[in-house]
Amino acid sequence: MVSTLSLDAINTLAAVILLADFMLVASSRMRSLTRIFALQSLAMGCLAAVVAFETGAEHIYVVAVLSVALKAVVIPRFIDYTTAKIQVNREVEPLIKIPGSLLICAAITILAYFVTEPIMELGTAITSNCLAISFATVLIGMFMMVSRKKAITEVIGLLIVENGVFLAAISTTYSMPMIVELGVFFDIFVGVIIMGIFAFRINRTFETIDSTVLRGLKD
Amino acid sequence: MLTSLVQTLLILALSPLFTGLIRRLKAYFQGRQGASVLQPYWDLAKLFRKDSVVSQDASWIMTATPYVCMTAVIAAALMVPLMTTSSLGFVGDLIVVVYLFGMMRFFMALAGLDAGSSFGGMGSSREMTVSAIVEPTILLSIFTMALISGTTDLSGISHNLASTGFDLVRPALFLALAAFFISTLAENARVPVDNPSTHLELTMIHEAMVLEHSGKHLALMEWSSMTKLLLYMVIMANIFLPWGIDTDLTALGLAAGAAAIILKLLVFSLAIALVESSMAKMRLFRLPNLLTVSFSLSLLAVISYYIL
Amino acid sequence: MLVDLLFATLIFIPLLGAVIAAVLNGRPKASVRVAFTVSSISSLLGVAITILVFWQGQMRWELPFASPFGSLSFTIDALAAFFLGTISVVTFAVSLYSFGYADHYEGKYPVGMLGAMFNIFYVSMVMVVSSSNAILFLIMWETMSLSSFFLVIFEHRHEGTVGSGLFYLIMTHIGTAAIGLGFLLTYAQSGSFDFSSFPGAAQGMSDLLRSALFLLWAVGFGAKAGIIPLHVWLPRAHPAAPSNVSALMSAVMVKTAIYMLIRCYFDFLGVQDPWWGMTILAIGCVSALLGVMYALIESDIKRMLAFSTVENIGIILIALGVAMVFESYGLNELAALAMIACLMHVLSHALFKSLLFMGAGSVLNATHTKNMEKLGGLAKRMPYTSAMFFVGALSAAAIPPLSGFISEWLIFQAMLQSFNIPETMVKILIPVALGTLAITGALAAAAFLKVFGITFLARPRSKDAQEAKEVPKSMLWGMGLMATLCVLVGVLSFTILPALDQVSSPLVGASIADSLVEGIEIVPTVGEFSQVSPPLIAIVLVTVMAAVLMLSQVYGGRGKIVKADTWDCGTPLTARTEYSGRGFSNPINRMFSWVYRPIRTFRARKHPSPYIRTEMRYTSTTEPVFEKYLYGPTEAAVRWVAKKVSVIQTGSIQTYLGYIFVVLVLLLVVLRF
Amino acid sequence: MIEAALILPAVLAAICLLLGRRTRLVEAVSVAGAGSMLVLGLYLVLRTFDEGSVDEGIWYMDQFSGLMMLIIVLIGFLAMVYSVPYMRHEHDSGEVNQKRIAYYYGFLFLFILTMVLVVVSNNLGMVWIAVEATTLVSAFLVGFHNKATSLEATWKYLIICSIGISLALLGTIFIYASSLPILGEGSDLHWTSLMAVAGQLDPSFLKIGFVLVLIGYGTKAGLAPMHTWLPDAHSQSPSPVSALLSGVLLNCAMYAVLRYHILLIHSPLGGGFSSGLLLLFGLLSLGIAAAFIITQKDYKRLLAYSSIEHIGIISIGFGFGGFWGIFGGLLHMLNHSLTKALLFFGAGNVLQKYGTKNISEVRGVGRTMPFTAALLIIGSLAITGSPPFSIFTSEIMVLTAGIDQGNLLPAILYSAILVVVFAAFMGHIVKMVFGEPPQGMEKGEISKMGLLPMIVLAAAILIMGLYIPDILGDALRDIIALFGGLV
Repeated sequence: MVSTLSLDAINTLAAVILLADFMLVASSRMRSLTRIFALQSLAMGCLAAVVAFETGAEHIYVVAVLSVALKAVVIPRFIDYTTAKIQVNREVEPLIKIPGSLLICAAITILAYFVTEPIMELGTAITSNCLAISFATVLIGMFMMVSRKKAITEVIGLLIVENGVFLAAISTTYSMPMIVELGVFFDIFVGVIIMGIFAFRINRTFETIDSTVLRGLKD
Repeated sequence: MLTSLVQTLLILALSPLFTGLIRRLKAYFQGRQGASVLQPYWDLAKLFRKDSVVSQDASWIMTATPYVCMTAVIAAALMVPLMTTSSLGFVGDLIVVVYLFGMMRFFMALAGLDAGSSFGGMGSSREMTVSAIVEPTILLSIFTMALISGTTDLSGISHNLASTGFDLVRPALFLALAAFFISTLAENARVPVDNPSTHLELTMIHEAMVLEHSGKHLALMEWSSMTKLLLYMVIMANIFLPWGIDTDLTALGLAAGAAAIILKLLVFSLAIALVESSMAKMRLFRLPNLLTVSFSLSLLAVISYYIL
Repeated sequence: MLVDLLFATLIFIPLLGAVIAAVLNGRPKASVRVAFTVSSISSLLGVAITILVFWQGQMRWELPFASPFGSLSFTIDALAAFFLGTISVVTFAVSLYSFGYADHYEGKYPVGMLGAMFNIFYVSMVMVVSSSNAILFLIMWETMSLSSFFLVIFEHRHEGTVGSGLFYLIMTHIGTAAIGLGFLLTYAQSGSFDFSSFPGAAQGMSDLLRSALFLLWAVGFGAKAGIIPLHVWLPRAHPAAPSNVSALMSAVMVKTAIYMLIRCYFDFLGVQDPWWGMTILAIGCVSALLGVMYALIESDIKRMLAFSTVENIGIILIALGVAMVFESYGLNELAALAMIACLMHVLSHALFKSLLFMGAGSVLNATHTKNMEKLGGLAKRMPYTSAMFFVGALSAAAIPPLSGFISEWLIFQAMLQSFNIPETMVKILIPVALGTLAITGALAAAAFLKVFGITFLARPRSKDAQEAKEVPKSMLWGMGLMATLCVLVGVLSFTILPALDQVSSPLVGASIADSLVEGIEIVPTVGEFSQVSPPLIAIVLVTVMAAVLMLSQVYGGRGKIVKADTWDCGTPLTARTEYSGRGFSNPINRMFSWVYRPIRTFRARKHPSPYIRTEMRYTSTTEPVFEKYLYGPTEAAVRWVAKKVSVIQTGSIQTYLGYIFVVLVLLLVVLRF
Repeated sequence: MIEAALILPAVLAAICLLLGRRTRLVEAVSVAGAGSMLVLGLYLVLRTFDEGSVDEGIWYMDQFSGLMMLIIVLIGFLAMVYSVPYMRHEHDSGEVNQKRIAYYYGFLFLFILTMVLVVVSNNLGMVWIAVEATTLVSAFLVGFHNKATSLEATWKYLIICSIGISLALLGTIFIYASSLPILGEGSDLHWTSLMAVAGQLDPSFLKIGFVLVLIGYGTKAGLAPMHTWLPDAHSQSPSPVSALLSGVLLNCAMYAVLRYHILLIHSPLGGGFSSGLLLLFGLLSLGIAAAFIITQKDYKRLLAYSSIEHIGIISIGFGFGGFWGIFGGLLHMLNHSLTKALLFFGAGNVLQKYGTKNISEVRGVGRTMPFTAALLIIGSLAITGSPPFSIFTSEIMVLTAGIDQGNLLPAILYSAILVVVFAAFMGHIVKMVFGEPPQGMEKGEISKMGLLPMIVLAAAILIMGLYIPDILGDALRDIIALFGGLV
C-alpha cells in the first residue's frame, strides 16, 4: 500500500515539473532557461527516486541517478559552455511574445488533461495521474521549439520533450526495461553533443545561431 | 447485258443532242435565234480532228484524264436504266454510280492542277468545294429512294416504283427530287452554280478545269460532260418518276418506255433552260447557302421517310 | 505444336535482333541490315500464324514462369489473328521500305537504336493483340507506347520533336490509367486477371458498373485511337516520327485500340444498351468530320496524313457504333454486316495509310521537306513513288474498285439497314450519321486530290523539288507491295469477306458468310436489297477504257499530241503563279470558317518600286481549338494547385515543427472522441 | 550469428577511421567489407526465408526483417561501390581531403550498422534507440560537405527527426504500458512476447500509442506533413548517401511503424484503426509530393520528393491491406529502394558532370553521357510506374487492393495523382536528357566503375518487372500472413 506521504511527494514534484514548464516559457534569458531545465530534471530524478522507493525496483534508482547526473548537471553545463563559446546574446528572442505564450501553454495544459483523461483511468501505476503533466511537458516543449528563434532554445525544447517522455515512462510503466533506459540516456547524451557540434558549425558559417536565418532551402 | 449496252450507246449518242436542245431553248427564251440543235455534234467532230496541245509541265495525268472521264461516264451509263429497267445493276448500285462520277471529277480536277496554270487550280479547287456538299446530297436523295423502294440498285428502284404504281409516293420523294435537281445543276456546271458558256475567271468552275485541254482530249472531255448531264437527267427521270418505264422487255413496253423517257427528258431540259435564263449566276461564296439548302432537303427527305 | 513454336520464335527473334542492332550501333549499315531482316522475317511468321489460326482455330501459349497475377498467357483467336495479320503485313512492307529509308540517318542519329526500337515496337504490338492476361496486356500496351515514344523522339534535335513525343507519352499514359482501372474493376468481380474469366464476370455486374467500364474503355482506348478530342497528340507525334515509324503508328498501332474496343465491348461486356452504340457512333462522326476538315487545310503532308488517320478512325468507329446499335436491338445479322464493314475498313486503311506514309517518307527523303507548298512536279522526277502514292490516294478517296471503296460501300449498306431498328429516334439519327459519312467521303476526296495534285503535279515550287531523284529500290518494293494489295484487296474483296465473317460471327453471334458472297458478287443483306461486284467493275472499267482508247484512235481523226507551254496570259509562269495548297483549300476554309476559326492578319508595306504602291502580306492560321480551350486550361489548373500547395515548404524550421505539433494535437483530440 | 552482422560493420568502420589518409586502402577495405557484409546479410536473409524466423533472444529476425536486411545489404554494397569513383571525383575536384574520405567511409559503415540494428532487434525499445542512432550517425553524412546549405539541412534533419523520434518513444511507452498488466512488472519489451499476448492488449493504450508511433517514426519515414526535413537532407547529402537515405532509411522507419501495425492487427482493436491512419497519411504524402514534383527546379529535390511519394504509396498499400495491398506494399519497399538508388547514382553523375542541381541548366545528357542518360531514362520510367519495370507491378497491386476492397475514391485519387506525377517527372527528366548540351561540355562518362552498380540495378528492376523469384515470393506470402493478409 502506498504511503500518503510519497503520494504527496509525487504530486508536489509533478507540480514542480509543470511549474518549471511555465517558468521556461516565461523566462527571457538564455541562462535561466538552462537553470530551469536543470531544476526540472532534478525534480524528475527525485520523482523517479520516490517511485523506486515505493515499488522497490532497484533499477529505477539507477535511472533516477542517471537522469539527475545527465540532465541536471552535465547537459546544462554543456549548453552553457556552448552558448558562452559562441557568444549568443542573452535574449531568448521569442516569435510569440511571452504573455501570449503563457496563455497558449495554459491551453495546452488543459488540452493535455483532456486527452489523457481516459488513459489515466486505466493507469495501474501509482503515478498515473502524472500522465497529464507529462503530456503537457511534451507539448510545451514542442511549443518552445516552435515559438523561439535560437537554435539552442530548440535543443532545450527537445530536452524538455524528452523530460516529458521520461515522466510519462515513470508514471505509466515505472520506466522501461533497464537496457532500453540506458540506451535512451546514451542517445540523448550523444544527441545533445552532436547538436552542440553542429551549433558550432552553423555559428561559424552563418555568424549567428538564430535558426530563422536557416531558410536557404525551400520550394 | 445487251439492253444496257444498247441503252448506253443511245445515251452516248443522244447526249450532244440534249445539250444542243437546252442551248436552243435558252436562246429562244432570251429572244436569240441560237445555233442549231445539232451544233454540239459538229463541235465534237471538229475537235476530234484537231491536234491536242498538252502542257510540257503536265504529267501523264493530263493525257489520261479525258479517257478516264469517258470511261467513267460509260461505266456509269451501263448501270442506269433508260427505257427499260434491265441494266447491269448486278455490277454496281447507285453508290458505285455516284463514286464513278466522283472518280471522273477526281481526275478532271487533277488535270486542272496538272498544267500548273492558276486557272486550272482555281477551277479544281472550286469544283471540289462544290462537290463536297453536292455529292452527299445526291447520295442521300437517292438513298431516300432506295429506302422507299427497298433496294439500292438503280434499275431495281425504278422497277419497284414503276411496278407498284403510285402508292409508294410520299413527301420524301419530292423533297429528294428537289434536292437532286439542285445537285444536277451544280454537278453539271449549270447556272446558278456555274456558267457553261463563259470564260470569265471570276465565275468559271468547270471551264477553268478543262481550259488546258484541246483537240481530241477536249472533245472527249466535252462529250463526257454532256453524257454526264444526260445521265443525271435520266436518273432523275427513272429514279424519282419512273412511271411509264418498261419493266418486262416487251416491244410494246420498250416503245412506251422510250416515249416516256423522251417526254421526261424534254421536260427536264425545258426546266433547266428556264432556270438558266431566269436566274443569274451566284457569287462563289453565296453557293454554300444554296447547296446547304439542297443538302438539308435531302437529309429531311431521309428523315421524313421515317416520321411521315 | 507448330503454331506455338512459330509464336515463340516470332516473339524471340525480334528481341534478339533488337539487342544485336543496338550492339552494332557503331556500324550503321550492318545494324540496319540485321534489324530489318529480322523484323521482316518475324512479320512473315506473323502472317503464317494468322493463316494457321484461320485454318485450325485459336492458339494459346503461356510464358514458362509463374507470376503473382496468374499465368501470363497469349491467346490468338480469329479476332486477334485478323489484327495480327494486318500488323504483320504492314510491318513486312515497312521493313522492306526501311532498308532504304534508314540509310539517310547514318552519322546523324544512332541508327542501331532505330532498328532496335522498331523491332521491340513490332513485338509489343503483336503481344498487345495476343496477350490474354490483363496485367500482361497492360505491360505490353505500355511497352508499345514507350517504344513508339522513343521512335517518335528519334530525331530529337529537331525542335518540337521531344515536346510532341512527351505530349504523346502523357496522353497515352492517361489512357492506360483509364484502361487499367477498367480491368481492375472487372478483376474485382471475376477474381482472375485472365481475359477468359472477364465475360463471365460481366454477367453479374450492375448496369452502373458496366456503363462505367464502357466509358473508361472508350476514353482509354480512344486516347490511343486518336478520337476527337483526345486526338491532339496524333497530328503532332505521327509527323515527328521517322516516316517508316509513322507508317506503322498510323496504319496499325492505332488499330490495336480498335481491336481492344471490339474485344472489350463485344467479348467482355456484351452490348446491351443502345446508347453505347450511339455514343460510339457520335464519337465516330465527330472524329471523321473534324479529322478530314483539318486534313484538308493542312499543307504539311505528314500532318495531313495524320489528320486523315483521325478521320478514318472516325469512320471505323461509325461502323463499330452501328454494329453495336444493331447488336443491342438483337439484329445480329445486321450487326455482323456492320462489324465486317468495320474490319474491312480497318484492313484497307492499314494498307493505304501505310502506303501513303511511306510515300510521304520518300518525298521527304528526296526533297528534305514535307511542306507541299515547296513541292510539285515530282510526278516526272519520281514516277514510281508518285504512281504508288496515287494508288494510295485513290484508295483513300474511295474510288471504285479499290479497297477503300469496298469498305465504305459496306458501311453505307449497313447504315441503310437502319430502317429495321424499332426505335424511331435511332432510325432518324443514323441517317444523319450517314450524311456525315457522305460529306466526309467527299471532303476526303478533296483532301487527297490536294495532297497528290500539289505535291506531285505541275511545276516544282522549290530548288529541292527541282532536283528530286527517285528513291532506292527497297523503298519502292515496300510501297509497291502495299499498292498492289490496295488494288487486290479491293478487287478480290469477295474472297476476304468470308474470313472477316469468321472473325465477327463469334462476337455478334451470327454468321452471314453464305449470304454475303454469291460467286463474285457481294450481297450484304438477305433479299434483293443491293449488290456489288468489284471484279466486274474492274473488268468493265478496263474493257471500256480499252474500247474508248481504241475507238478514239481509230475514228478520232489523225490529230497528234503537241507539247507546248501552259497558257500564261503573256506573263512567264513561275512557281509563285501556281495554285498553292492553301489556296486550293481556301474556299472550304472560308465556307467552314466557323469550324476552322481562322486567324487572319493583313500587313501593308510601302514598296520601293513606283509601279507597286504597297505590298500586302496576308497570313491565315487556324485556331488550335482543343489546345486553347481544353488542354491549356487543364494544365494551368494543375500547375496553379501545385503552386498553392508548395508554399508549405517555407524553409523555416519553426513552421515545420509547427506542422508536427498541429498534427499531434489534432490526432490526440480526434482520438479523445 | 546475427551479432556478426552487427560486429562486422562496426569493425570495418573502426578500420576505415584508423586507416585515415591511405585512401586506396580505405576504398579497398570498404568495398571488400561491404562485399562480405552482403554475403553475410544474404546468408541471414536466406536462412530466415526458409526457416521462417531466427530468434536469438534480444536479436530476432523473421521474413519481414529478412526483406529489410536484403534491402540494406544490397543497396549498402552498391552504394559503397558507387562511392569509390564518386569520392575520388570529389577529391580530385578539391571538394574533400583524404582524411574526410576515410571519415566518410567510416560513418557509412556506422550508418549501415544502425540500420541493421533497427531490423534485427527484438526489443521495440532497442528499435527506437537504433532509429535515433541512424539519425545521429547520418547527420554527419548529410552535413558531409560542410557547406551552408548542407549544415542547414543537417540541423533541420537533427531537430525535426529527434522531436519525431521522442514522440515515437512516448508511443512505445504506451504500448509497453498496455502489455504490463498481462506480462507483469518488468516485462521485457520484446516484439515476440508482445505478439504472444497481442490478443489481450488494451485498445485505448494501443490507439494513443500507435498515433504517437506513427507520427514519430512517420517523421523519419518522410510521411507528409512531417516530411519537411527530407527534401533538404536528401538533396544536400552526397549522392550515395542520398541513395541510402531514400532507399533504405525510409524503409527502416516504415518497418518500425509496420511492426506496431502488425501488433494492432492482432490486438482486439483490429487493423482498421491503423490502416485508416496509414491510408490517410499515405494519400496526403502522395498528393503533397506530387505538387512539389510538378513545381520542382532542382533534380535532387525532385528525387527526394519522389521518395516521399513512394513512401506514401507504400503506406497506402498497407492502408488498403488485403493480400494485394500488403503484397504491393512489401514489393514496393524493395522496388522503390532499387529504383531510387539507380536514380540517385545517375543524379550523382549528372551533378559531377554539370556541377549544378538546376534542372534548367542541365541539357543534352544524352550527348555528353549516353550510358548515364539511358540509365536515367530507364530509372525515371521505372520510378513513375511504367511497365515493364518492377514498380509498375507493385503499384498496380496497390491499386488492385484499393479497388478490390471497394475503396474506390482513394483508388481513383491514387491513380490520378500517379498520372500527374508521371507527366511532371518525365517532363523534367526528358528535358535534361535530350536537346543540345551547354557549350564547352566535353563528352564522356564520369567513370566506368560508377556505371556498374547502376547497370546491376537497372537489370534487377527490369527482371523483377515480370518475374518474382519463388523464394522471394514465398517469403512475401509468409509476411502477408504475418499481416493477416491471407485470411
